[in-house]
Amino acid sequence: MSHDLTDIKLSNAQIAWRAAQDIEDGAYVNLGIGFPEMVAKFQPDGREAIFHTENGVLGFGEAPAAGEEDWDLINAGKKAITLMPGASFFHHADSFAMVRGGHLDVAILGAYQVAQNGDLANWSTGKGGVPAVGGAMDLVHGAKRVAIITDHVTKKGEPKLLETCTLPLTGVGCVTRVYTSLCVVDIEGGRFVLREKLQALSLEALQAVTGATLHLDGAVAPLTAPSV
Amino acid sequence: MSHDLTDIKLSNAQIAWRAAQDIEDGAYVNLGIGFPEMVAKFQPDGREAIFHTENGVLGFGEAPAAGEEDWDLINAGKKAITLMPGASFFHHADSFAMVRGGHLDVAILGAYQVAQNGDLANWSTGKGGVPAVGGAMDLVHGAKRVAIITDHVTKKGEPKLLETCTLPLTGVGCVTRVYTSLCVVDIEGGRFVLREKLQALSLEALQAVTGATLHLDGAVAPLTAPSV
Amino acid sequence: MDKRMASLADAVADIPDGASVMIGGFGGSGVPIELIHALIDAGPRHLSVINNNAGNGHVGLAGLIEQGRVDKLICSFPRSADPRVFTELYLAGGIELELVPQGTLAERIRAGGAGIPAFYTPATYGTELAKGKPVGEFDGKSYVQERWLKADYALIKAEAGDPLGNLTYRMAARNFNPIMAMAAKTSIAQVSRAAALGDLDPEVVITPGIFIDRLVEVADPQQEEDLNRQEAAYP
Amino acid sequence: MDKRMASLADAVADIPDGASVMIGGFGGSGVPIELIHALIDAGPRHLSVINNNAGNGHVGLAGLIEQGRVDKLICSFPRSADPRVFTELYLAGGIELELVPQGTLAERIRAGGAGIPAFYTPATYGTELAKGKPVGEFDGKSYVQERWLKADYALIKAEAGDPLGNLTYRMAARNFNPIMAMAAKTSIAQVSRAAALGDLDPEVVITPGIFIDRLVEVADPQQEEDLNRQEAAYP
Repeated sequence: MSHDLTDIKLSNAQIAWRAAQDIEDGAYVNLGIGFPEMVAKFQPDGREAIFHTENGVLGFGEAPAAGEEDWDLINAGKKAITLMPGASFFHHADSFAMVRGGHLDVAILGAYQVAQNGDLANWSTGKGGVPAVGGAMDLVHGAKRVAIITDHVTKKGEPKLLETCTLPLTGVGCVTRVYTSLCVVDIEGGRFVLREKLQALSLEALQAVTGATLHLDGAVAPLTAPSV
Repeated sequence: MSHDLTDIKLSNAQIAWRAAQDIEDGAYVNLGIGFPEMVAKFQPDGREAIFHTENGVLGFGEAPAAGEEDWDLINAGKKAITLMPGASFFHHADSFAMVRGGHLDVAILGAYQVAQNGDLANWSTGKGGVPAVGGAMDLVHGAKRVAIITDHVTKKGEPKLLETCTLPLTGVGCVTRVYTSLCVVDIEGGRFVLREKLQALSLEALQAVTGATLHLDGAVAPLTAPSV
Repeated sequence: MDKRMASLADAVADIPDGASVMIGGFGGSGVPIELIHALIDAGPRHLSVINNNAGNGHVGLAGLIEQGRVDKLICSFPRSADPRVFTELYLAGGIELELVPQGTLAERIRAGGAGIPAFYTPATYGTELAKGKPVGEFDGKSYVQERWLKADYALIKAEAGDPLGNLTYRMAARNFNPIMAMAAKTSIAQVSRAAALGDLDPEVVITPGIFIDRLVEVADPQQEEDLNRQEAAYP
Repeated sequence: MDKRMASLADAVADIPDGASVMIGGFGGSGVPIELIHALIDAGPRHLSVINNNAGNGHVGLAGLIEQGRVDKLICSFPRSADPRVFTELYLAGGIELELVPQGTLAERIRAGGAGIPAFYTPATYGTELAKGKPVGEFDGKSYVQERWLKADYALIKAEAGDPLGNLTYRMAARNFNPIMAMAAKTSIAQVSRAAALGDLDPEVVITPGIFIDRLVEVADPQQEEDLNRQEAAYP
């Protein structure tokens, strides 16, 4: 990847901030473990999402202060959490009934690769080692919106937005929107439709680091995020 | 049915009493609505079964005194009940998970007809009117023992124990034991095996009011019940 | 977010003609009588109703049927002590009945809420209620394939509810209510006690608020058994 | 009836070689550490274990695996912060892994407990984890058929338990415990507090006693996270 893009691209925190702006007040949201958990920090003023974690908690809040952890109160990433008023506990089958049954408004996950038809690869690098899937294959089905947050390219500079995924799939045709370090694209009718891009970046430069055609459907808004 | 049998046959209460003698201490038991509910009254001293009702109560007790009914605390027959210590409430899907999942030790139901292969007909007379099935088709599957209590013949004197049921089936091959007003039979290998009969009744007289061959497998014990 | 509605009328106002409506309750326990009466007042017709029973007397579901609002009933036990309303209409060919064994009804509803489009159950195998349904054999035993059941609306009765829709129930009035709350696009609960946010212990919430869209307090709810003893009718 | 056992050793004494054992917990929450350690002491080999994870450090499930007692693991996420024990054994070909998505794992266990031999789920459709599984189309969408999961034994951690086996849980330590309790022939619970008969409110019982066969009090249970911070090992 060129030096230019590294300079201008959004940080992970900024990508998470951008994704957070699309979450409605009162939305039920599941954030994948790791990077996506950051989205919770950036809820706009006056909006309050209700966060779900696969291991049986609805309505959890921030991490407790160090030393205040209760290891019976953790999220799917095994990190200690706290409760918001109106929280509830339930067992794993009920928790995935929420997921699979279409009750979540948004699931936000990371990705190795996303294809233009909405296929997602985010669980296996296909390289051996110990395979682990967790809840990802369930989360990509059921939530009303499945959004991805990711750097636009891999650490080696290879495109993550592709015509077809080459890594083992997590789900078929499941992704509806992708927030990257360079742009926001929707997946519609088997195509990537560009909605926002960094202003400093030309469409040509963006297309050059994208593995499938970026389609236009009306104006492309500037992608901006504060320093967070 | 001959006058003789009417004189010697067990009453419904006595049939229920006999069925109750086979329920182990601590057994989880579902009693069908109507006549089978009577079985609960005749638990032998020192034994305590735990009663399940489809509408989401485990560990209920006798009916409350008249005027003490709480209509949020009823059994599957919509009769008011009370709670025993150690009771619990649960929703209908969990309730039938107990039934279908093989967690009940005994289900005791009434019958229109029972066939020698264990087929049961107890939900429809096939005559039109409003059909209603309730929980019977679930209860006949899953309980470790499905026992029937019934008069030996219909009100018209026709056999209820048959080679093949003629009425619409509730379940296929599901009954393991039948307690009638005249005898106790097990269903084994597609045959009725006679275990107990009223002493005043000859095997020939019993066979004459039974619609399938009664097989013998060792001694036939006397069927007795106190005046209850 | 606050899911509380100002009135029963507001809570059911948008239920249109032709809607499918799950109604909680078993016999008279857990029946949202006031929500059903508000639905009678609201006036939609050609409803498909999913309930374990067919109502009793002339109130609640029996009242709704008596008003000619229900085209189809999906239930396990439409026969009851005082079944005149449904029985007469059914025998006159005025209402369609889909008879479903109680455990299958519960599991189909739960499957609808849990995103399971089909499952296999031993119930009905070899009986006339299995006619036309796929059969599968697993580990040498035969089972019938059943489909999920969903609805446009669910009318739920609960004991306590907070503004997020977290619910508790009262004894055997729980029955079908929690699973119907999961299986409808819009789930509407009447609660006997409005709890403040944070008042319900997260350990004892039976229906997490994610399954509830609207709730309305009915502080002293009517019980079907009492209404029928009084020979009440609605409207 | 009294399901209380005199000791942890008594509670697991009959678990034989080759048994399938469900073990509750997610990460360290809700893991019945003391029951697992009693199982290590009891000595059975060639176990099939069903758990969401593969253990951490050298205690609990990781300890059981380290002792070479587990031939096969069915789980969703065997990778973790300190996965040496499982990882090394797996990469050396010393243990079989059946990888199941977490929601499918939960639903298969629930199906085992509920007598549902098979069901359809959207999860894994079109992925390599669906290989060899039947596919069904419902309402124009494709689903994968999954089978129930049962076990010979379940090891459960609960908060309070009465002599009939009625259980409550503590916060997110609930996780897989209630559904595993339903899906095993013999379900064994360790409870942090032994409640007297009648002490648990019937409204707040999460696992009705019908699903539990044995229980034993472990008043001050160890937590995996604490043990691993202390770099503990068992035995």
